[in-house]
Amino acid sequence: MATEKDFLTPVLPTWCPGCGNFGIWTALRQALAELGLEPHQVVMSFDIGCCGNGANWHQVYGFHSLHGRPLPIAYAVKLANHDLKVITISGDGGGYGEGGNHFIHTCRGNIDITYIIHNNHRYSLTTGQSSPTSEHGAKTKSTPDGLIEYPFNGLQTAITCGATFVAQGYSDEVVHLKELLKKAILHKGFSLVDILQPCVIFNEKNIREQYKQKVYKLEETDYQPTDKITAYQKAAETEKLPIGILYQEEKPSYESQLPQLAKMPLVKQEVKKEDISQLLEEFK
Amino acid sequence: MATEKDFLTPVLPTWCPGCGNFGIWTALRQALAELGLEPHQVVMSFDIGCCGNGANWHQVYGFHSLHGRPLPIAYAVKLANHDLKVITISGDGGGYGEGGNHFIHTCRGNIDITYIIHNNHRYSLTTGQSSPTSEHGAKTKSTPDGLIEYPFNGLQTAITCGATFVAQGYSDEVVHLKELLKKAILHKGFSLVDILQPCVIFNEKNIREQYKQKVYKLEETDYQPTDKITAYQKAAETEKLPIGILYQEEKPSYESQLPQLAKMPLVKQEVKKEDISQLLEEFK
Amino acid sequence: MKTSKNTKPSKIFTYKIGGIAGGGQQVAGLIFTKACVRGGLYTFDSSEYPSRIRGGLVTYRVSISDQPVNAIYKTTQLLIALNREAFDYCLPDMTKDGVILYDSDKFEVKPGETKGVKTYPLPLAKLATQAQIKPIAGNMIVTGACAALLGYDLEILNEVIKNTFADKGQEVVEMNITAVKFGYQYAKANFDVDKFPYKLKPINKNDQSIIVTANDTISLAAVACGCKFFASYPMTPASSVLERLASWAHLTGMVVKHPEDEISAMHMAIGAGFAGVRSMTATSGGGFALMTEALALAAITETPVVVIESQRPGPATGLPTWTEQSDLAYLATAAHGEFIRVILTPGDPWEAFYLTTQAFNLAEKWQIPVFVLVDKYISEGHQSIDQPDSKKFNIDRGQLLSDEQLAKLTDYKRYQFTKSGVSPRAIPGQKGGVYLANSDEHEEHGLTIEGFDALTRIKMVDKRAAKLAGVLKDLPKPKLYGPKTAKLTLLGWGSVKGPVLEALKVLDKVNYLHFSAAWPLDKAEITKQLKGVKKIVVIENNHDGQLANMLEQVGVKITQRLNKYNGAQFFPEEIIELVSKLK
Amino acid sequence: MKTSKNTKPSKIFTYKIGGIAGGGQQVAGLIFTKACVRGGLYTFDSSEYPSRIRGGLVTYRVSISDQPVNAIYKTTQLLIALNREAFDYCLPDMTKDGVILYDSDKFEVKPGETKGVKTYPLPLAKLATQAQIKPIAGNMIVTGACAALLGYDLEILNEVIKNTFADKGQEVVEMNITAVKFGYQYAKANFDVDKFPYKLKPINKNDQSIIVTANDTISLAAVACGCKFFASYPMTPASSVLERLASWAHLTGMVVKHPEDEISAMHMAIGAGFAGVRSMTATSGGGFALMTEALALAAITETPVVVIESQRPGPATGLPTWTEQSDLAYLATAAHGEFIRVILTPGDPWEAFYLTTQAFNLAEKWQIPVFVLVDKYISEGHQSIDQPDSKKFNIDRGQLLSDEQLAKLTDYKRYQFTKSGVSPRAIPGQKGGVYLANSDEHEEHGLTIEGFDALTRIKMVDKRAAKLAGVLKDLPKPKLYGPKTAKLTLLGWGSVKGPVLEALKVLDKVNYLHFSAAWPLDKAEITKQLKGVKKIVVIENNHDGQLANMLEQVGVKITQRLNKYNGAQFFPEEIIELVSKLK
Ligand SMILES: Cc1ncc(C[n+]2csc(CCOP(=O)(O)OP(=O)(O)O)c2C)c(N)n1
Ligand SMILES: Cc1ncc(C[n+]2csc(CCOP(=O)(O)OP(=O)(O)O)c2C)c(N)n1
Ligand code: SF4
Ligand code: SF4
Ligand SMILES: [Mg+2]
Ligand SMILES: [Mg+2]
Repeated sequence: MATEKDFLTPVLPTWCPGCGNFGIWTALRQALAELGLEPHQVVMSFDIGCCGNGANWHQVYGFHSLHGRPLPIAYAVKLANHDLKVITISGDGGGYGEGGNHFIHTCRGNIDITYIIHNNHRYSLTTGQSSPTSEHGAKTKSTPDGLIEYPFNGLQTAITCGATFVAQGYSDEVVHLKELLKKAILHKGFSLVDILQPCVIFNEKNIREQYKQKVYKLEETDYQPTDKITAYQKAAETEKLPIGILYQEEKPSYESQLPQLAKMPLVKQEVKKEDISQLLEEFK
Repeated sequence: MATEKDFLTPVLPTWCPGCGNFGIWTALRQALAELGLEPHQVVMSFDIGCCGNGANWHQVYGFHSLHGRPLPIAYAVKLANHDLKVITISGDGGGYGEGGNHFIHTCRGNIDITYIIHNNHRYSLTTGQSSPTSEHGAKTKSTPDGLIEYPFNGLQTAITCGATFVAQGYSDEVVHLKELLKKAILHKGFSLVDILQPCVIFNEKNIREQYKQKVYKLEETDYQPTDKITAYQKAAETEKLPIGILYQEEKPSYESQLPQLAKMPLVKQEVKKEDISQLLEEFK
Repeated sequence: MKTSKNTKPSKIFTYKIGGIAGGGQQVAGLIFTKACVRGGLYTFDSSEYPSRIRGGLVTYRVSISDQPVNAIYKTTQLLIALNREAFDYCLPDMTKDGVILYDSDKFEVKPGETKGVKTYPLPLAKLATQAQIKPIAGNMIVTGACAALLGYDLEILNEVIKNTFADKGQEVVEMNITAVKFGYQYAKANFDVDKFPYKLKPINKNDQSIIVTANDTISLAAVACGCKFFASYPMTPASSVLERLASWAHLTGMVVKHPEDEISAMHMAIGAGFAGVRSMTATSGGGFALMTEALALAAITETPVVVIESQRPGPATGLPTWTEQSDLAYLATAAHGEFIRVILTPGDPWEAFYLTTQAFNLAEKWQIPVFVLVDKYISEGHQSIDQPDSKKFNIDRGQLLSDEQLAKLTDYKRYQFTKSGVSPRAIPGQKGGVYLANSDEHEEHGLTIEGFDALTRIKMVDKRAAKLAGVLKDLPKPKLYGPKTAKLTLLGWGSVKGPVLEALKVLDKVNYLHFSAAWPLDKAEITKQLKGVKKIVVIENNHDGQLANMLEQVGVKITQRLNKYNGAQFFPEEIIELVSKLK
Repeated sequence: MKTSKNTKPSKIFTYKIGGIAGGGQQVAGLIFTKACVRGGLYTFDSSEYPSRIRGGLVTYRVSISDQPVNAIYKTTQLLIALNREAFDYCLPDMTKDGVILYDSDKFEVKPGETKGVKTYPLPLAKLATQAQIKPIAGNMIVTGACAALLGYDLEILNEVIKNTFADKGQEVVEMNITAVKFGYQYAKANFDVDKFPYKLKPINKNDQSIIVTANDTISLAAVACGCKFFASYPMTPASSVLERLASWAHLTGMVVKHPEDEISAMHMAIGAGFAGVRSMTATSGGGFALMTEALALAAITETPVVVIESQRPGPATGLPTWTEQSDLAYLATAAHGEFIRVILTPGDPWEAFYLTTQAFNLAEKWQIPVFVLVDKYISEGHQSIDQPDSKKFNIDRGQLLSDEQLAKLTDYKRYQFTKSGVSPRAIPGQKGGVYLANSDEHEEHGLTIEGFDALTRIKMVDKRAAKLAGVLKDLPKPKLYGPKTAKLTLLGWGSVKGPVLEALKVLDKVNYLHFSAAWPLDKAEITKQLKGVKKIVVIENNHDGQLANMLEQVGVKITQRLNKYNGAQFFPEEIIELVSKLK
């Protein structure tokens, strides 16, 4: 059986020392190993960003796609071969900004993909512009006079658009995050795990203290992730930051509703000349 | 003062007889006239679709843009000249499908635009494919085996993303709609008016009866459009369909927060050679 | 299929029906067309319609012959004008000895208006009441009247009606048959049918030919050669590919997805290609504009993908329901950075079938994006053709590693440097094949490199570019139609083929070099083919002369360019006239 | 500004510092550069860095001369290697009699490793402790040591330090001054400074020159010529335009918007242009791919818009922090349908300033989209230049109707057919000017037409195409540098200009024809300019030879192509070598 080390490539991470991405990386590798998966059984698609640079040190079938576009890649991979575990990595910029449209519409179909957002509230790889999740008033390179917009709430939007598993994680709570990711990956349907991820370069200097004070575990409360409206309200919290599953629901996944896939995955169907004579009748 | 007739061009509508778009058109022209606006004081940007074809019979400064893109056009027009009333027309396909990303992010900034969705739950101009608001299971040209996705809820999404005026209208309730549009246009900030619009070609044959039975006016209930969560829940109703303002909130609009615009609109500022000597100091 | 044999021109008969949208012209027209084909005749049709759902002028035109016909003709022998607008618009194309039937319940034709062309009134509303049929079947009265004029076999027509309306129930079938019969008898009784100089006779009973558009044959080809994934966002004139494939999905097992936008559609097609499934998307130029970024992604990750692009007149929304060939130059250099892509440019439904099967082979063999570039004229116009022959194409998936081959490798390099530029693929899920498909420039495993590693960058660019030599060898060569030597050679691509082939039937000492693959161009091959050619005339359905520009770049000396950009395709007659002046 | 005067080569001194990202090389380097410029010298710099935020190799290189310098040189006289990676990477460029300073607290240099190049250890951590400064100021110790080697004036250096760190407080300023002094003295005491053959002397006190990138001058130009709206989504190497303009917004009154994606950015720029405001967007090739559809929208609605595109090596994400000239062919035919666009291709920051002001004029005068196409090399490399002169550009807003003019018109036609192709504009808000900007093909008022109205379609295409003649007249002509007649003429566009101009200082009987506007090409003008030219060598920082291909299309016979596509720009030395072989 594969261990978390088997999910490592020879490449060393290029993330800054102390970057929150390390915690996510570790949690994910451990989750994959503990789920008994082998590297070749997993496809991960990656955004462009600091988060996406991770494509180089995840030993799985990887697709380092374009900024904002890893979700439709993952969607098709799952439809092409639903035997694979499919995971997508985006940043708050790529996932909610450039790729926002794919996000809201992928939620609607409940395709069995796990969508992980490395949410550092900034465009970090492009050196610190504001992102959709930046706080109102944020002074960033692209908004030196303060951001006018209010932040985009990915959790609430996912709930609204039909995601069946919606969770918040924190990159420094690695064990908690690992368990969360395992549940997300096991969930049959579209799962969003939006992870609070300190960026030691472009976030406020005391970002980790802030998170330490604010983050609490939903499992340690009597919260039940079963009601949409309750979850929606929970997802609005910013004074305190709940981590864990905010909402979960059983619903048929997209690919499970396609009779085309009932017998076997598309990719296992032999590519050969198909008889089209029945179709030709239509044109006579 | 201009009358509703002044908002007519010489072109006769090319909509099908009985199309719900006629009601919207009438209500809007009346609203503009009753607000005392002149055609040259109004800019409307239009999507591509049956709804967008209306660009040819609205006598205002019009911009018939691309499919899914009238919102960023409108955004910039408002920033360039905030003295203008700016209104955007989209379909459910263009507004929530192709243009979904602009929608969610335009809500966040509260720019003073009125966004009107001609929601006929279909891609009508392209002859009847499913749209983001089509019902689950809908058999359409692009989903003959039934649509797997669940419908996108524009009202809930707008509330979630920060729109400060969120309303549902019905194209056959012309007087009600006219009043609704007047309020939306007067609202200082981003207003969404999502209008149930029967398509006599691609909707179910009895669509008008369905709406007749389901639609009710919020003004005739004791509903107050002031609480987000209440509004969010109201927006989920599908058995009965509330029309009227679901949510309204006072918040500074985007353009009102730009000191650049405090003195006068950008377009009124003379285009001349500007002194850059102060900026040059930075490079010495 | 028998295309132009450059025999003496066979007789062509062109029939056009025009009226308000929703008036059933297209249905009536297609029924008549089918009846002709069932009788062993050949047809080519085309519709004109506005970008709206009801109202506005809609026309249907079909050219019919006892020989294969490759285009619609301008000159009309029989016109059915269902309203005044149609009458005015279509009148100029009437031949002197033709006939116009018009709905005299809708409008009157003033004496002298037709400059001698014979007209017969057909008071459709009244006749429908008389015949006791619903007004909607009025178009079948028209069809019956036409059959009478042309002397065409009612039996065959009734058979087609039975097939067409079978699923609407016996009552509808009977009403339509009644209508046809009524129209037939009315015409016999009231028109001077014998004087009408154009007659159509069934040649033989033909239940083999199909009446198809290029969109139809593209869809059929995708199914036939094992494409199992199709994602597409609707856009005229490409939408019918989505609709066909979706409607067949329960039979074919293809997964057909209509996603939120074209960006998603293209990335999905790429994602499925990466995952090892033959995949395709379809759109028009404006939709492709949104796919442009992803084209570069397919290129650098070397992922096979097939893109159907059906052109319409631009820029922007332009004339969305009309035709033009104005996206070739765009596709040839579309997207940032430099890479190989292939643009196949079929000229008719038949060619579209085979080139689509070839597109999948090229995409997989060379691990590149491949376009099939068509346009509204052939995407929506029908031609009667033989059924495609599954022996005439093959399936070549290129270099795919088996599980056994992978098991033997200790260090699998997905992007291994090779002479051909192609490196064997592993498919996600295969043990031992784990790799990174990377939009960043990468080394042989797919891992990101920086410019510090300049040598690898150069080698990777060279590797991808090296495919060109092999690709050129695999591409269909420009094909010469008409006499080997000629005074004047026409050059064209895509849908100009049909009208040009028709014109060649008349034009003496003129031949035509057809580019079934307009990109990349093979300078050596073209130079060889054009050796000794005196006059080179490039004919294109666009303003700029896009192929002409590209040919000049490879050194071709062009004598003349013929361009049409009014939203319609060329007519054979126009070509004959234009070329005659040049000879 | 004094660019190459083809005088005898002045002495060039090149200094390079390399180490781990975040090590402050760029800051230290730029301070030294500033000190040189303050002393009347001329500089050109460039950085190499990976697509990550910390770690990895980062280098800074500057070439310095007492004459204007237009490029960085490869041959390095002084190298500061802060780690082993930098040492290994930079060593090959060292000149024999140069010197390498290396951080001996980080790594050791083995004897013989440098093949004779002198090395001096600089144990930075230890020295910092000794000097009682924070390790972060270690780079200033380096700078001091360099000053000692070069014999450069410490006064000027200290002045620059004061300015640079002023806003960080007196303490930081003093620490850095201490560090410089310490490094200076350390070098004097421990290195054989007198033996170092390269010395830099201030010529005069210069507080007028600015040290700028093309992105800087583009931003300055936009402000200077009244651009009031800028929308842009960050993308290397274009991002600094967004950042500059945003940081100036409170001074300039420009509205600067960072929207959700590039699609939005481009539509916003178009929307503002429609509303009558000079507007601009900036992106790199991948971002522009998302704007492609909107380019066609600007064209058909005849809305002025300026697009800055800064290239990086593709395809797709490619090498995001490196340089290439590989988007020209793409932009020249980008988007569906056919229409005119202009591509201005400045070669340096100075040219970028004036061409940007011209871009706005061209966009408004001809009501078309205009690109300013640059690349990472000049977008991020600094050159010392004179301050731009506001007398050297003008503002031309083209045909805008006044309220009075509009009041006199009874039937305003926004898209009136005119000979020039340009129709006078009304601006939303103006009474009497109401019209429809329409992405559908339209008649003169902007109202949608269908293909049935073929004549209007043709006239509208012709109207838009008619602008070409006037546009060509307005474009900057290709400019000849070097001797009037030559044995060999180099042709190029954009950023190859700098290294070529440097090479011309050495190359005999070679001249250079620079295309400041690479599209559209003026065949007549080019033919005239190239008359009698014997050898035409097209030099481009790409693989395909994109300008070369375009020139072939207009009939230019190209003798040779020089292409570089490893992620770096050309060095003058490379050009000298390559061209010498060809002569
Ligand atoms: C189409 C396109 N636009 C812009 C970019 C430049 N870009 C690269 S990463 C990035 C943003 C990264 O932000 P985020 O997604 O939050 O990831 P992070 O770096 O913060 O992990 C941008 C704008 C790009 N690569 N492609
Ligand atoms: C980029 C692009 N993709 C696709 C199209 C084709 N298209 C035109 S209208 C339309 C959908 C219209 O649906 P909707 O927005 O709901 O408007 P409706 O016609 O229903 O009023 C589509 C897909 C297009 N014009 N541009
Ligand atoms: S810049 Fe921020 S997000 Fe990026 S690697 Fe560094 S710490 Fe992590
Ligand atoms: S198709 Fe539907 S939406 Fe379009 S004009 Fe007709 S009724 Fe209206
Ligand atoms: Mg981020
Ligand atoms: Mg709709």
